[in-house]
Amino acid sequence: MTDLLLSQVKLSGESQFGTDEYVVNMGPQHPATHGVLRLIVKLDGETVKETIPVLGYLHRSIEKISENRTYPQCITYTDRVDYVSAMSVNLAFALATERLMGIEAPARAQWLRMVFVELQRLASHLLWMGAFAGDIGALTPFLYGLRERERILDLFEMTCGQRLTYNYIRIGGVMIDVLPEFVPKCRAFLDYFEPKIAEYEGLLTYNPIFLERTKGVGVISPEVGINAGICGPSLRGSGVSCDVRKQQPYLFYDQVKFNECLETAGDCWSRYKVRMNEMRESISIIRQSLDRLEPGPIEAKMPPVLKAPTNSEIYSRIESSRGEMGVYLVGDGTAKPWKVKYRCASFSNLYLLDELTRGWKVADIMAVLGSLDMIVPEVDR
Amino acid sequence: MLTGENIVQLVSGLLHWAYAQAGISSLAGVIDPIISAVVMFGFIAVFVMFLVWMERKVSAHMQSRIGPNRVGPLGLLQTVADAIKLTIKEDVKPVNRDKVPYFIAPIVAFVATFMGMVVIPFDKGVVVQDLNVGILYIIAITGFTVIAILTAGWSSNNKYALLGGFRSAAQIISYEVSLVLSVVPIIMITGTLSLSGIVEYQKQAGYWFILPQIVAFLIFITSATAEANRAPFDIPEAESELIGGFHTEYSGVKFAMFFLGEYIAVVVSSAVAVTLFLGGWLPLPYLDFLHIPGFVWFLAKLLLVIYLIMAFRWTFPRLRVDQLMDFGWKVLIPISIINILATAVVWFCLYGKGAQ
Amino acid sequence: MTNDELKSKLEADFKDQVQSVVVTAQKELVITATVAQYLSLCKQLRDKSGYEMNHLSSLTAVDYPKENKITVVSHLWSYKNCFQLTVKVDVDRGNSSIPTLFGIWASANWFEREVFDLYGVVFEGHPNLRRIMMPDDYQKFPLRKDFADDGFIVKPS
Amino acid sequence: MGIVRYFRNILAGLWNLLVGLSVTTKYFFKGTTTQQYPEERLPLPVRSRSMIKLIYDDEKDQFNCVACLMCMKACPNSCIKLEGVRQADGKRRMTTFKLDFSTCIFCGYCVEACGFDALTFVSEEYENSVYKRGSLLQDEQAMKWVRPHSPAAEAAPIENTAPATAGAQS
Repeated sequence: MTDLLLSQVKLSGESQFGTDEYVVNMGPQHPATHGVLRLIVKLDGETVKETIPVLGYLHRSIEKISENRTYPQCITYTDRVDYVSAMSVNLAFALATERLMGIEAPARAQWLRMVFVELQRLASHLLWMGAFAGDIGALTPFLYGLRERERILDLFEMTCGQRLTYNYIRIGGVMIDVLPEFVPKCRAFLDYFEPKIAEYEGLLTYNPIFLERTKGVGVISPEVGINAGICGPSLRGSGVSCDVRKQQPYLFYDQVKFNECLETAGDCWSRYKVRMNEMRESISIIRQSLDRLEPGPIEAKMPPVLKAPTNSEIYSRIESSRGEMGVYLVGDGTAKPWKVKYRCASFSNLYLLDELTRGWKVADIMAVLGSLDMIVPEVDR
Repeated sequence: MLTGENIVQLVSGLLHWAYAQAGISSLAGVIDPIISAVVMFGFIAVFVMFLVWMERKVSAHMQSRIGPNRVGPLGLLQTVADAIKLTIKEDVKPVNRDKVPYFIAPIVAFVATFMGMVVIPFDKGVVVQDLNVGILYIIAITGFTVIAILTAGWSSNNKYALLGGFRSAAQIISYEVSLVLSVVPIIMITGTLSLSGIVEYQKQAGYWFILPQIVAFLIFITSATAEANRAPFDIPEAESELIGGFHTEYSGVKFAMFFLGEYIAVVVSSAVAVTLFLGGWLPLPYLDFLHIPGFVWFLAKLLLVIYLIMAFRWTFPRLRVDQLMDFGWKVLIPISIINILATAVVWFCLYGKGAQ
Repeated sequence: MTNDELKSKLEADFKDQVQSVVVTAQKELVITATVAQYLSLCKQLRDKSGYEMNHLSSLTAVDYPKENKITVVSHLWSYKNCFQLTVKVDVDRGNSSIPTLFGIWASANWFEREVFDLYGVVFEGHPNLRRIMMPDDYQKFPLRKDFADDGFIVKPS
Repeated sequence: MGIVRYFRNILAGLWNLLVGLSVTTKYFFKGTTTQQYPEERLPLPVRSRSMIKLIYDDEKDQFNCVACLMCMKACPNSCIKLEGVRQADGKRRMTTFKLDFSTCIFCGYCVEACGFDALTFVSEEYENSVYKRGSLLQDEQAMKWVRPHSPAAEAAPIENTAPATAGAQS
């Protein structure tokens, strides 16, 4: 990296008044990078010539640590892979381990998982909406998003005792059954929350400034998007049907009715709209799941020590809030995984940042970065 | 009856009596402006502190928060505490700064905007200097801010600050045009450049200019927001892109001066908007029997306009720099030119040669 | 299409281009190939009708120090046909080198950089093979099993 | 037509700006949702994983812990250190118990693994900030907690219903 920066210092040899690239080092501490992402941005005036993401500032070697932990202990680390959507990562790891060991979680646990993962999707999208609007310059939606998110976190805290890193979805079931008052409270929240989405949309969706900033900015064409591994809502904004919940149903997603939200333009506004619509779909999924919630056990019968079969491996995917979340596990017959790999949506989505911002203005970096819904711990792991 | 004019006469009478007692009556021409400047400075300092508090309260309540509420009743003294903190804070300076411009820039930013206050009529006769070219003066003086901001951005030796300075230069110069053009119809109608004269015209005409000139009012508010570097036109200091823009490297008192300057710019442009479009110190129609002093009306209208500008800031996203230029040159300026033509045609049809 | 049908289809279509096609106990379809077969196999998997594995879901590696090999594992997914394939290639631990998939799936760029960073597998033809997570001047490959952890990793008692 | 569209766009833009302003104005006149923390304290849910405590049986005048080391094995961060001795009556008793809260992530595995009702979460005590890092290393005296005898508090914060696999692994 130093070479790269040094090369900018040299003056152009042809003319005494040669122009240099204007290299701005955004991050690791920068208000718009949502954490410790560093971007080296080469500018020509206001126009971006190149954006080089420098990763690794939040690399905590979760995959290496997980190799030294038992399978249940790994779940505590999955919370930290994507702390904004910890339930999803819990679920991804739990499902992968269950498939690796041939464990089947009981129905109540599955429905509960669906309720919590979709609630988590709401919470994550709310935070994303606020951060995205903040990147673009509207500061108020952030507070509105957090206000509603607090209520979701209250529901989580009531059930599992934590607000951010839940460790709730476990191998073979869930940690603890919900309280009797959970279901009515959750329904009350959904009734309260549903009209709020229209309010956010009133603030943003057709605001002329918001439209100017997002329409036609950062267009991902379907072919490029698929080829570059973009996934989740970011790819659905380009009109590619890629929802793992539909394509490779896990839990009971094949038993609930919901639409896969698609937009066709592939720009920041489409990605925004997809996520706003997904919130409505999530509400519908939670309602259906609550309807189907019946008493029963919440965890499968399991041996006291979980051991994976020798030379077993599994690649299991779920649709987390940010997109496709894959967990690759290799078992070696012991209680600890031989290899853990988290395939994170943020990591693959961030890859296209350079291409999307090239030739655009500085402010568009923030719009594109925000619309890709990137979480730095998930990028770096 | 309590009016602003009476108070001014009383105070100036007292002063001149005091001069006579002290035997310095011949120096009245020198001391009077100094005293009015000091009074104006004191007023503006207190008012801006109130505005900062108000902005925090307004934004807080818009966002379902409470806002400052610890220092003083309702947190009113919070800004005083912040001002003290900024004053006694260490002044962190970049090593490779350009020393003289770096030092001068905040002073220019503050003084330039503050000088605009000189011609604002708070009430009939309550004005520091009632220039007969008041509008011209204000537009000329507020144009100085761009020099301050560009100097600050350049001398800070910081890439974000430089970008912010450039953006500011482009922005303020573009929006100056539409600002002036939106004022032109008023000048055409009234035939005067004096702010007091314009208010007097509205008094005689019996209507405020916001009614026939709503388009000009909207353009003026928009351009004034942009002139003051306020969101949604705050691209020179866009914190999600440029950290702090031109004042990234400023701290302590120097930062406070930029901050103060920004708020004074808001006050000045809102005051001009009130004077031009909302009838200045004139009472609301049918409410003049209340005998509320004119400066109270003026301040009430001023706060209303400032609230509007604050509501803009906390509701709208920020424009991109090229879109800002597009908006200025392709929307505001054409419309204000059309507005000028339309005003000219309509007034010619109504009054023949012109209002005079 | 069930995995077994797919397996026989794969075996028919890629007879001498793969080493083995296995359906694992976890009901996953795993193709094992050699380094020489790897690139053309992946290209055909992407382009051949009936497969169209247009999504490289993940690319990683697994270290097997006892067998002195590192297995590069790619997980492919077809958005069109909705099935998953795993492609495994063994490379030598000491002198690991494997062609890059960047020309087939652009998403392989960062995945391969990560594998290079953490395992030291060299991807030939990669446009920008630098470390991605660790500092540029870092010498070790942390996810290898023989990584001396310098006491950074607390092992549970 | 271009001119008509030009003006229509401007008017539509103005209208949508007003829609946005109406939302913020509505909340401007609505109440706030903030809690003033040090003065207003919300009761935490009973299941809240706020602080780990060692249950002390004041009738028997001893800790419930028998030093079976299950919590130590369950802990993913190995932040629990404890020792025990076999007493004269043949039963094991805990002698020292140390929990390093600077590495504890409050996952709850230790509480779930405990089969002797010796560890518990309490929801009342959640202000865990300290001035010195050293004071995060708590011993059995700092973590001593006597269960209140009121029936309302009998419900344990987290019942021991979690997967049994949480502990019992090495």
